[in-house]
Amino acid sequence: MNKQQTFSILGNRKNKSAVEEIAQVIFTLCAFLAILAVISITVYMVINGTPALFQVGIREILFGTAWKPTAENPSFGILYVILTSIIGTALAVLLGVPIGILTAVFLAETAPRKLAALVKPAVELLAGIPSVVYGLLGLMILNPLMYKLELAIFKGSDTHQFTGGANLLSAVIVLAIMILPTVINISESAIRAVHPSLKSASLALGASHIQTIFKVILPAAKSGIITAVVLGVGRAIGEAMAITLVSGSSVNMPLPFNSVRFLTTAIVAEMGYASGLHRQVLFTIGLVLFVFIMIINITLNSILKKGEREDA
Amino acid sequence: DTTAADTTGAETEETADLSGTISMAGSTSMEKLANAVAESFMAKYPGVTVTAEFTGSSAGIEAVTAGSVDIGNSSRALKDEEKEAGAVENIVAIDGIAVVTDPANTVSGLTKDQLISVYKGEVKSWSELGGEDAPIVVIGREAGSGTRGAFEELLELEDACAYASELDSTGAVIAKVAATPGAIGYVSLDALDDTVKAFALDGVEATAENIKAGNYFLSRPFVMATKGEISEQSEAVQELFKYLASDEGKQVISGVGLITVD
Amino acid sequence: MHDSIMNRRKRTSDVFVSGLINLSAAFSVILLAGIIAYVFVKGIRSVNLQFLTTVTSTLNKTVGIAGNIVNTLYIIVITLLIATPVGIGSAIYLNEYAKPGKLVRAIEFTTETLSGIPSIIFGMFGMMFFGTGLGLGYSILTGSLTLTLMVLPLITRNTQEALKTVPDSYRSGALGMGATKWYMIRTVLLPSAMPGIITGVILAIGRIVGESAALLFTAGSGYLLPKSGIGFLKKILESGGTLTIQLYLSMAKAEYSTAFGIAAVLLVIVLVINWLTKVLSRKLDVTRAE
Amino acid sequence: MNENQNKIITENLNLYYGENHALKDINMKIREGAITAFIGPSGCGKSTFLKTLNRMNDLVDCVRIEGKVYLDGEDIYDPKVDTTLLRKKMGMVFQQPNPFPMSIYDNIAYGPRIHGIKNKAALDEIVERSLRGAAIFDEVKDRLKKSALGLSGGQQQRLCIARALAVEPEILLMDEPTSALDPISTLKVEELMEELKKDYTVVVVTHNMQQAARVSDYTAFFLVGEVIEFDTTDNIFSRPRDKRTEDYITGRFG
Amino acid sequence: MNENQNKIITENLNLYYGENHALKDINMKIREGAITAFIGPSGCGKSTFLKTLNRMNDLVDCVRIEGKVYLDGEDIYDPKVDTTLLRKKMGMVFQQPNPFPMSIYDNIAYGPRIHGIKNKAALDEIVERSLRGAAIFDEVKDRLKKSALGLSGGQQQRLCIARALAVEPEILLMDEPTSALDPISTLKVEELMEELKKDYTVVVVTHNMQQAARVSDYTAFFLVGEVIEFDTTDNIFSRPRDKRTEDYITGRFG
Ligand SMILES: Nc1ncnc2c1ncn2[C@@H]1O[C@H](COP(=O)(O)OP(=O)(O)OP(=O)(O)O)[C@@H](O)[C@H]1O
Ligand SMILES: Nc1ncnc2c1ncn2[C@@H]1O[C@H](COP(=O)(O)OP(=O)(O)OP(=O)(O)O)[C@@H](O)[C@H]1O
Ligand SMILES: [Mg+2]
Ligand SMILES: [Mg+2]
Ligand SMILES: O=P([O-])([O-])[O-]
Repeated sequence: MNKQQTFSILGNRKNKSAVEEIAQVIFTLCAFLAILAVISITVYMVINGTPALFQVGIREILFGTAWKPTAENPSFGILYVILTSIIGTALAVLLGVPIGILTAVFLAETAPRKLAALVKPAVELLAGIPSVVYGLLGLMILNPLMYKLELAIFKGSDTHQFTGGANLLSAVIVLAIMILPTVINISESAIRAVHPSLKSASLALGASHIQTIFKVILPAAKSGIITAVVLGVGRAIGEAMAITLVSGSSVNMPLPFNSVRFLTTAIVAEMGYASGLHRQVLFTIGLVLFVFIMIINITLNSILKKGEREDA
Repeated sequence: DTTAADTTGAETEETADLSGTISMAGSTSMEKLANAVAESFMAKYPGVTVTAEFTGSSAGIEAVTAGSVDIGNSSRALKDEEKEAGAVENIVAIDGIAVVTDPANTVSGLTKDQLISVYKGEVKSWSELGGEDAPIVVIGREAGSGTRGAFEELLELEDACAYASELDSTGAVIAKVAATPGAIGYVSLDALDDTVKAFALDGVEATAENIKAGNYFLSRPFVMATKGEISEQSEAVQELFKYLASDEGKQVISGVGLITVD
Repeated sequence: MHDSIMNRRKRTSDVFVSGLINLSAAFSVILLAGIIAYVFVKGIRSVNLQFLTTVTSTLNKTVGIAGNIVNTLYIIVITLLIATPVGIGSAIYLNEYAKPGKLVRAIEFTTETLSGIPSIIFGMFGMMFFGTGLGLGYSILTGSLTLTLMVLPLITRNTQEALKTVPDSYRSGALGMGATKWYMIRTVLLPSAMPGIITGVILAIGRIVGESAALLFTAGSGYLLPKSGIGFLKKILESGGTLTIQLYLSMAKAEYSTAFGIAAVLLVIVLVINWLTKVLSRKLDVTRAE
Repeated sequence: MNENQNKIITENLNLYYGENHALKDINMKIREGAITAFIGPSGCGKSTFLKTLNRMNDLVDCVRIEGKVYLDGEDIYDPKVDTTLLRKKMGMVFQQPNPFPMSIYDNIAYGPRIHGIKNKAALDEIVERSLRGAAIFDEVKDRLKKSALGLSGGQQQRLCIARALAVEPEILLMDEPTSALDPISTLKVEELMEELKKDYTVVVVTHNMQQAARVSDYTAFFLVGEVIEFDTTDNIFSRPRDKRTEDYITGRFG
Repeated sequence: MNENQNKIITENLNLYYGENHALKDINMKIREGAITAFIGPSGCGKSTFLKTLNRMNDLVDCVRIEGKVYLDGEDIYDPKVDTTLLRKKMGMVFQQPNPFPMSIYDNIAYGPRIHGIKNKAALDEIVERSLRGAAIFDEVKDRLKKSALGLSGGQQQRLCIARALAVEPEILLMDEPTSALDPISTLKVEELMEELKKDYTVVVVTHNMQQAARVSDYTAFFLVGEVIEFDTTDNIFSRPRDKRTEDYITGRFG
């Protein structure tokens, strides 16, 4: 063997790492693009959303309950809308996330291989159905069913306003269905990424498959599942087109059988036709929604990710 | 003022010459009209490109006053502050508003007063209107909708309606009414289909003829707003408005189920 | 001491939880099969050659969505061409370059925030920033840039999660042989993270295809076919409504058969694109040994 | 305990990974209360055979198994078998250490908790006893609540031994349990095996001939999926009947 | 090659994992063209020390290093150092086999490709030579295009050795390269080390005292982060100066 000349480890560093440096710069730029986008959107929201707050009054907007934007004496109270968004989103997430995660478990762990191979593309397909279609289906199928229920429950009631089944419950169900693909897909790939040796270790100790899933696999996939939940919640909060159609979209207290309006629907429904102060208030609603999302993210981050940091 | 021969001659000349683009943005309800006008106008003047976006009336008017489009489509009359901002209201067509219910409803006509009390929430059951004992589900459009604006204005119901459901498009109202027993809603006349049943109001059927004759009282204007008077616009835009006022243009307008203005 | 192993009884909690899993799965599966079937059944009648190959003519009273199909493909491709590299790049930065700490958490946080902003706000912002600000007007490019912001979180977070699950021993293995970091990322990490990246991309495709509010204000609603030749490139700077925009407009006019026809076509397109994405990724996957 | 009783019996056991015929016609009787060692060159099927005994191969996709495996006279591939009971009975230590991504304490307590032990004091006691059993207690007693992933290679392997001991199996299957251990820890683990032998049946895969000779009562020599010779360790090492066995143990192989 | 030249010199090397002081004041001179063995009980810092030599510890988050490490007289912790060049010079085989999730061929070709070899024929030749060098060629020659993850534990470890050889480093750092190997393969790897010694400097961590005695020229004995004794292997095994070294190599430790 012919020994190669010993070379210095300090040598020709520059040209070699040019590619490296460029790669790193590019990746850094990419990451900061996200921040830049959020900052510009934030600035945009604040610039457009704050004037109305002062013009109408913070209390009138945030704690008022009457939404009459086009009246002679307009009032812009969105308390009910805020409450609806909080309650509606929370319920949808409580319903959709467990079903989504359990379905992901089914696909990744317990389903027969062939069935999983069939269902997976279908779930992915579900993610591509426009929300208007979900809304339309809700309007044509879910609402009439709800109306039957409504008629049965409020039979003979004088005070109840019949909504034809367009109510908070319908919106919650549609939202829950809409976040399913996000939650299922992301959770499933997180579960599949767990190293098989962990599963072997658990099974070899005499744990059942179910115990292994819940005590080892899901905790090991936790980070990915949290991402699934966060993105799912984001989807639920941000969705508008579908629930505009099924929730009734009238401003009311968020009770199960009331026709209700969410923050997003408040914006979407009227943005195209609103003008002047009305339009500015819609931007204020956008701002409220934005703050709302921030709060939810901060909460989710601190609740869900706390455990993660403690483990380390 | 010109002879037939002259017109033809002028037209061929213009057809060859006229070029440029015309951009419109605005009302979703005016989609059919805008696309029909664009298509026929472009067929006539191949050198011109007409584009239409459907972002909502206010967004359209804002775009035209901001100068980013040539024409802002609005399915409602312009507001004073919009006019102050420089938008000029050019009414190009009239749309009727039909009041609809599900086909199974035994009630087939309403008086104006009945309609008002239904929408105010004073009458809650069809039995009070001579129908079956079923709750009335009151459907309307979102605040700011041209249809809703016209409906409430004509019935003097501004902000007095007790809606059970406020939907954001004509199609949604029709679907909802069709799927909900005992529902009542109002929709643009040109979108009416047989999944729902239109009420006769004060004994008058909702038809283009009746509106034109002034017998049917629910209608609203379709506006193509410009920034400044038509005469200040580009040659192509001026020609478009001339076209809309011509017989050929009027045929296009009535072809999509709208009523022409005279 | 030897108790029999022939005692196949199930722990009640296991039975209960399996039941829940199966119930959830059945719910999801039936629901999704139902929705897909419903859309197809309602839509298939409107789909014919004319529907697929021509554009709507209000004058001739014919309906066709060829222009919208082309626009949809434009927007998917352009958005993914921008969002995928940027999303993966930012995930790589966060996972492989940045020191874990406040900055990383800040970026993760903003990324997640981005995912919760309603699309209408993206739409207004995109119109203002790309459309008016950069002067791109109503165009496919404006729409794609706006959607890029919307789908970035999906791709970034999924890639990041996938990178997290790649065992460190792969990293030390490659670096220990003198691989530069970028080389190691390219040849070992990215291929191992491919399934996660694909999940992100597929969700992004879903989001792009299903979007209406954001596109209405940015990409507009043009439905004509691009002119051939240079017009094919110029189309990027022209207004173009996706299938979903057209679906929304049709629905607003109460033309349900057209709306469902479009939905059915959309489903087929999504199915094909998802499949293509997987095939493509398998081609790119250098780690695949037969 | 009956030293002469057969704890595990395999009959004409064949295993295929897809096309690859990895185990060929294995007939083996493993004695209760004894230590049986498997030796043989790398890739000859030792791990594979070990995994068929507690049905861990069920997890591998393309695997096909023919033949019978009896544990205490019961066919473990019978559809009626509860694999969790089977695996509780047959503890296993894998060739590559695979601690769970949790604290050291939770790693050990995992098995007992699975099998229903909730009591804190009882768990504490099991954890300490198991860790001592695997000769690692002193090294980790101050960091029981820290992640098990921060341990050195050898520490991880002993942790996995401790984890297997914590469920008190009847049989312990060990796949090269001391390959990453220093002589002292190895000695401790070997002593532990001797200890366990009193109550348990131990099967151990090892590359260390001396270890096999030192600790085991019976030795099986594997070669490309076949058991070439299976006998008392004494016989295998002093009077091998097969030329290949002799070559292998004297290092003259290949 | 100058046998008496020092290839690697460490001066007062200290390393901390957070609070844990894992290496204490290590001063060591590693001779060029010799085999140096590190022995010591599990968790004493052998792997950690090995990793500081090619800066693999840079990857660990909470690690802090003080002191100097010179390679051919150049400080490897100098900011100007190109770690990829450093690591090309210092091949490494890890304690736990870590094949990449690609084909066997691509695993071996990985290093050469990094360093610019594109030519198919040249790669083929390197792959075969490296696999032969690690005594695994015959076992895998028919499945070079198959995934490396389907190999048995010992096969994986030899694959990793082959992978390290393929980049032709000047120094080979091996962390228990034979722990999962049968005696035959072990012997082959040991012969390989002897062979390599002619051109390369080899540093090997081992738990196998016999192995250290057999193959190495110098031996360092580690204990809880300290180097207790570092000398020629001869001296360490026949005339240890420190009581603890003696206890350890005679197995009387602990
Ligand atoms: N990444 C890490 N983080 C924290 N502590 C670590 C880490 N790696 C090793 N240690 C600790 O540093 C000490 C030395 O570990 P090292 O891996 O160097 O031991 P070793 O001598 O190689 O042992 P073995 O022979 O068991 O592999 C041990 O106490 C170990 O727990
Ligand atoms: N999951 C698998 N898929 C395909 N082939 C496999 C798989 N596991 C093992 N094999 C093959 O089966 C044969 C036996 O492997 P096994 O792991 O049982 O060997 P071993 O005797 O334990 O070797 P070592 O001492 O190196 O661990 C080998 O040729 C191996 O490559
Ligand atoms: Mg093995
Ligand atoms: Mg080590
Ligand atoms: O015409 P509108 O859609 O505004 O009712």
